[in-house]
Amino acid sequence: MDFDLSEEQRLLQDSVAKLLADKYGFEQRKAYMKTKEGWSTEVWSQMAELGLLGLPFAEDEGGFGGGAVETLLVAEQLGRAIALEPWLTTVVIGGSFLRNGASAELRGALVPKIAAGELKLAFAQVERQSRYDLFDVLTSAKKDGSGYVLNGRKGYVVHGDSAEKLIVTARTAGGQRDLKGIGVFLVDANAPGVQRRGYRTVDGQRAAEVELSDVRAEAVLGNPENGLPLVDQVVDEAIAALAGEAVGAMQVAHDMTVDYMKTRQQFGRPIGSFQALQHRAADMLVALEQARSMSLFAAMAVAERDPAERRKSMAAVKVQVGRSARFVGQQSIQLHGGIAMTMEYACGHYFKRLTVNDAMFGDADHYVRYLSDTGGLVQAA
Amino acid sequence: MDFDLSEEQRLLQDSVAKLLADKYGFEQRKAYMKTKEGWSTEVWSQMAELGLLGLPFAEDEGGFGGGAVETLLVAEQLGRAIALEPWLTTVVIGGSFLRNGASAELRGALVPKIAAGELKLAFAQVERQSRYDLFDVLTSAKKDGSGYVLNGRKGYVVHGDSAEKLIVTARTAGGQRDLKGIGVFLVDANAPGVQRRGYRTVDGQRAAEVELSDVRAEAVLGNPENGLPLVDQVVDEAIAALAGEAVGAMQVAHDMTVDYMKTRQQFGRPIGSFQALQHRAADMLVALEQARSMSLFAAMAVAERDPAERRKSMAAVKVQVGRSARFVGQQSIQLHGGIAMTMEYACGHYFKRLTVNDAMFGDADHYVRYLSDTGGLVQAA
Amino acid sequence: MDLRFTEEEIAFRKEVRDFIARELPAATRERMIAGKSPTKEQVVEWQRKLNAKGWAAPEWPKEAGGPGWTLAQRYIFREELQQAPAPSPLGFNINMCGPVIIEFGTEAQKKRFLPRMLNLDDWWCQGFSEPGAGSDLAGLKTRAVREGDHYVVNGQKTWTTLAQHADWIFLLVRTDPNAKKQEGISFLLVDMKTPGITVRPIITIEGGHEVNEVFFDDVKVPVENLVGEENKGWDCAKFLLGNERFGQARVGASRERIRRLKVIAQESMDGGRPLMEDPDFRRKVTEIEVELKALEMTVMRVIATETKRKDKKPDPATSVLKIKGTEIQQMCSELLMKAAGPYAWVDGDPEGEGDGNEVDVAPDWALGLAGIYFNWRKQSIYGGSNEIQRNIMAKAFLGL
Amino acid sequence: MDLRFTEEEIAFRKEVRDFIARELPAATRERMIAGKSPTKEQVVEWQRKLNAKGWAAPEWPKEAGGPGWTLAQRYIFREELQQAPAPSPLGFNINMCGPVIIEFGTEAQKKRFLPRMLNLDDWWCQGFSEPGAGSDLAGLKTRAVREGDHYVVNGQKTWTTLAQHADWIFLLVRTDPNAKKQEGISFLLVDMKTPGITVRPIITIEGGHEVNEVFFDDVKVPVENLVGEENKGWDCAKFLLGNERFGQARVGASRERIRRLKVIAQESMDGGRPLMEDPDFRRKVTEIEVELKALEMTVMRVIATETKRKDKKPDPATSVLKIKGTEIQQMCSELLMKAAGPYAWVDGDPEGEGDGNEVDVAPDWALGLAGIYFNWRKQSIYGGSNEIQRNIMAKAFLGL
Repeated sequence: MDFDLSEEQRLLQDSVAKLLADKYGFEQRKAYMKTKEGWSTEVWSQMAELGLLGLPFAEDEGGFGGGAVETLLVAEQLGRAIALEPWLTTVVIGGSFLRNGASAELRGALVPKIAAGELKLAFAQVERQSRYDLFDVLTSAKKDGSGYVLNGRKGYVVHGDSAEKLIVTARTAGGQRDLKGIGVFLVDANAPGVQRRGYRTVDGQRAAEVELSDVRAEAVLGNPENGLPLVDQVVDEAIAALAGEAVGAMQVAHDMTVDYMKTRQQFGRPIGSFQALQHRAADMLVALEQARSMSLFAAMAVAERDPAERRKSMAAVKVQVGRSARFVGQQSIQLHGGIAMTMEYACGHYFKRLTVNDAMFGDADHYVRYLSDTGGLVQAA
Repeated sequence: MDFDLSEEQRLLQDSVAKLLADKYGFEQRKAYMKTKEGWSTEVWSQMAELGLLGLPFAEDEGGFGGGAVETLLVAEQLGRAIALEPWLTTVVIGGSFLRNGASAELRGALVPKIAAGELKLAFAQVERQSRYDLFDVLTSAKKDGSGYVLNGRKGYVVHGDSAEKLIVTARTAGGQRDLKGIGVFLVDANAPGVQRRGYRTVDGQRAAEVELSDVRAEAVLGNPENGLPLVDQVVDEAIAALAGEAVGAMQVAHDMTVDYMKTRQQFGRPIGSFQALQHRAADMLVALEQARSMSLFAAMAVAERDPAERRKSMAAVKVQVGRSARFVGQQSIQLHGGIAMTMEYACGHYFKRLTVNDAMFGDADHYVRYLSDTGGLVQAA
Repeated sequence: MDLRFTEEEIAFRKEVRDFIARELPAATRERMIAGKSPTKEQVVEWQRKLNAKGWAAPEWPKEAGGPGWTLAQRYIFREELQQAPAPSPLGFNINMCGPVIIEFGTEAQKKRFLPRMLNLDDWWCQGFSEPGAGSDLAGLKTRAVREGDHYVVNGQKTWTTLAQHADWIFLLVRTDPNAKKQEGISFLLVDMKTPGITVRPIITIEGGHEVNEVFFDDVKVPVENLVGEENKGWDCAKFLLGNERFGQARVGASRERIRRLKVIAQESMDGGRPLMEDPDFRRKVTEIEVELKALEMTVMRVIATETKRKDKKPDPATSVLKIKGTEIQQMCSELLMKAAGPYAWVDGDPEGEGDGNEVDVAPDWALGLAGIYFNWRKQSIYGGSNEIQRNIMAKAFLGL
Repeated sequence: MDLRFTEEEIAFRKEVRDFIARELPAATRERMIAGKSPTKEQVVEWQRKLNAKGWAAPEWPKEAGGPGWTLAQRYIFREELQQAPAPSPLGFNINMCGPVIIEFGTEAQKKRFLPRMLNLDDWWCQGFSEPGAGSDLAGLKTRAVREGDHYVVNGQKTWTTLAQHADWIFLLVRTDPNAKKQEGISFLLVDMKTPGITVRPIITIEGGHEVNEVFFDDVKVPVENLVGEENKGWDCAKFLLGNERFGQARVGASRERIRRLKVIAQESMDGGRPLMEDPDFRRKVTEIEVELKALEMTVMRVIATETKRKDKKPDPATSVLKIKGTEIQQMCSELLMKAAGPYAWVDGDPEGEGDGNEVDVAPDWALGLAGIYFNWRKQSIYGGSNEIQRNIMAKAFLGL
């Protein structure tokens, strides 16, 4: 057991922290939200310079060879800033699809662009009926010559409006909820037949509704007849990153709350002197520390070789982090009182981000059910 | 709407309260527990004198014509004393079976004895596999001439060791979990083939495991081919009484806790001056008041004519009262600290009784499921 | 003892329900079903219909323009409005300022203000909270200095709900800076058009504009607009806050939300079937329904007790209603958001004017549900935070 | 950063597990699986087996008779014992009094007491709590007055666990009644056979005899049995309490309970099928499993931090472990009771000697489960109540 960061890891952590300290004050973030992209192209360029965009790719392919721990470190810092850039979609999700599902040739073509900040990816997976089931896919992919033609509609495509390429799940065979027959396709976001309606989400991010009408895919990622294991793998990596992000956001929400409790006066004394509120803050800390433990577990478990075990572990991560995020988020508002209900105060933005973070790729309730149905973590004896 | 008690109701309440104040101190109760019966035959006689044993029967049959409100009032007082006598089994459950399922002739024979304290009844319903499903019955009743012969095994027959007669559910037709084909039978507890093993339960009451080997029933209660509606009705009346009992017990546990908080000194001040503990006591009060409201609702809803609506209402009662009892019980121990963990201190006995009260005829979780499966209380619109 | 409504009460409920069905504009109802606040125009329109019917102020005495209802009738009326859903009579007018004027005001004040309140000719707002005085209301600092036949008011109020619509504001101000905290406070009525008043919107976390800061810069208020005695305004404030007897339970509103929830959970798919068929989701809904049923009974008990009380002291049971009522409403809002899944996260325009953001990117029923969840976190904060309610219970009920 | 165990640690776990499988008496294991405490004889027998192997005191330094393990090894060892389940080394000897003597005792004390502690030749018990001093431990009143080469002790201790088995007791006594609260306290070792000591059982709510009152009436204690300096006993107490670093998490014990729960929920029927197939029951179990996994990781983090710490101060993270560890254990005990249904309510004899009450009236696996639930409510009370832990966190961690 070793929880120490290597010298390189510490450098990475510090460099991200410094970038965000300089560029991601609350007012700066508000300004980024108001731009067309909804995030900062300048910060994005600097993330490229720091190597954050090539992080998970092999060094000989133009990346930095980072693993799950490096991803966790960066995600936690981005969570602290509730940063808006398409890092999760492009680098974590897109990166995992490319590493695990793309040909060396395709990676050779795309990775240098991603690392340089010139290519952004988005994952078009959710459908109106699918909720959190990755295998619930109605969008169709029909073989046409050597390629595939896609038809269907995807929702909540995070950063789908600014991405140059979309990674789309579509059905090559089987019925709506069959596990087999799902393919993953790379699509040019500006290809004929792609219609995107961008919108802002409640946590200040951007997303798009995407309609696909006879869209020709650029490439296939993984096995077009059985792409679900690839999707599962990618989503599990996303869950590990989301856990890191949530821990970063919870930490700031908690710090902010405790600081406020020390300064806010009511009845002639700081509200932090009231025991009932002290205990609430202590319970928030318990929740935060349990979530932090699970984010570390996530960084390890995501490398588990048995996919079924990996899925169960990541389900447990989702449950703990989601439960903690809900409690810390709600209570950070409650302990602040009215001030945290305002758009002008940062705390509410952390609460909103934590709410959405919990539910991305399935909320805690969803994964409790999944874990229950698959036998839980402890064997009967 | 009228929550006021009538003059008669107030007299009834006062007379029970006075009896229990005289006869049911904590030390007296301990002494009763140590007797062979496990409760006080003297108190039982005095309950008869006060008319509590004939309470729910028609006046012209030797009873006092009390209804659900009178039952609630008595049950609440008995709950305050965590009394051990077989009132629920004999008067509430037995009484309901006789009123709703017996011939006038049978009532004529039994009611005066019950009212005089000379006859005690117990309800043999639970089986090893049944848990809380009233219709899950393996015990068999075979037609033999004009009567029935019973075979099977019943568990957790409350006061089954001291009762002179048992009311037994048994299957006349159908499979283990069929809703039809259940009969209700009156059995002499000393009849040949009846074997009883009495034991103490964790809440200080008495119960018995009962084996029936070719036991001839004395009488049939209700329709032997379709007795489940009768059982449902009786159990719903029992649930209303249990709600009253729980409210009485919660009230005392809460009072005891608040009193202790005012006197117990730690760190040079009464523990009741610590805000975190004050808030816990306030939350206990919320739980208690919500349960009290539901006990009043129970007294009304039990008279509902539509059995399906009645069952749903009583399920809601079980859920609220059970949840409140758990919280109030656990927290009354926690706020006391170690002292309430001892057998010599009354609080723990209230906690234990509240725990069992929740689970009798099904715990809160059981009824959440029942209510969910039957569409809940509010119609979609 | 009988918890049931009487025949007369049941008939009254039907009368109210029929009236709402007949008179409530469909657009108002639909907007409220979607979880949005009615527009100012919709509120005014509805209040005037109620006023025409004589139902504008359920709790007012007959001589002041009220309908002369029993507590049970008032409860039935409010519950029917909430579950329709229809706008309630404007609280600032009918439940806050009006009763204070009826209790403490001069005849001239009554004549001048009450009829216009009933008809919503004047929209009132409440100037109590200040940046430094939240849970500790009596810590307020806004000053009013008497100069001749005017007070001159300087200071700042905050969390002023719908001040942007308001014609008048009722204010707590400090008139004696040397008196102890709760003394030296006065209750003033101020025309919002008076020079020196500035209203600045506060945008809440979901993006809505419901509350405001209100600044007072040498605002001149005629002495005749003082309610009650100078320096005795805390009596008015206590009366006003204590007047909130069972309104915060909002049983009808929660019942309406649960109905809505069941509709949405039927539309929304989960695991290949309607969400409403998921046992865990159903369990959560059932648990709220049970709590709500118990709360409804608790309200009835409070009404029954209140009916017999002669004093005007606030009933400590209102703390139970506040805590449970808001917990239930918050749980409803959370389940509604969860039911909508990823489509709840579209950042709609809470004012509902439409900024094009939400066009055709989500099912209609999903829009705005996350925003309502965020917004409703306020419920356990305002009106005396739920922590303050627990303090009150510990002290007033339990003697701790 | 790597959370995984090393190859050596995995090999060590196997060695421990094999040893337990080989050496643990079946009767001891079965008794513990049923949720009962092992008998005194079983504890002694097992402690001696551990001692023979050199594993009697996982945390002691080698020179005092410990095995010289890393923190990770100690954790693995304890976890394996808990989930076997096997008795842990007797805490009073090994984790409480032993370390105090090692840290503060004289050479003579070490030589005299430590080997007998390791082999459980002496069973120790703890004399800290008093009727008036619970959470406020320093409020203790038991007096010790020096007379020549003896102290004379008068007073009362309570909650003295297993004093009925004990040969020795370690005591906090007040030696200077005029000093401030935490000063003037001394740490004494007292032979339980000394005249003037009376042990009176306290029966806990489930009927068990685990704790006692211990009365001291002019009990003479040789001065050589003072540990550390006179009036400096609070240092020993703080050291002892702070020594509890991750034991209260009891991850292995909870894992064993969950395993047991799954077995029972497979045997116990609900709705015509095994309870384990009920979604709501499974959900509850899953939620505990997740909390337990997170707690296990938190323990690992504490171990990793501790390994590098040089000071002996208690780690405030232990409060997290206490709170979560006890919550999880209490939830396990509650679900076990619920799983057994009505058959959990047979009032068994918790000492397991059998009073005939429980013969053939319930399935074996159901017996005693309500009693354990009741008894385990103590977990959030003792060892510094969970409320005290929150106070510690608010102050030590958060600076509130």
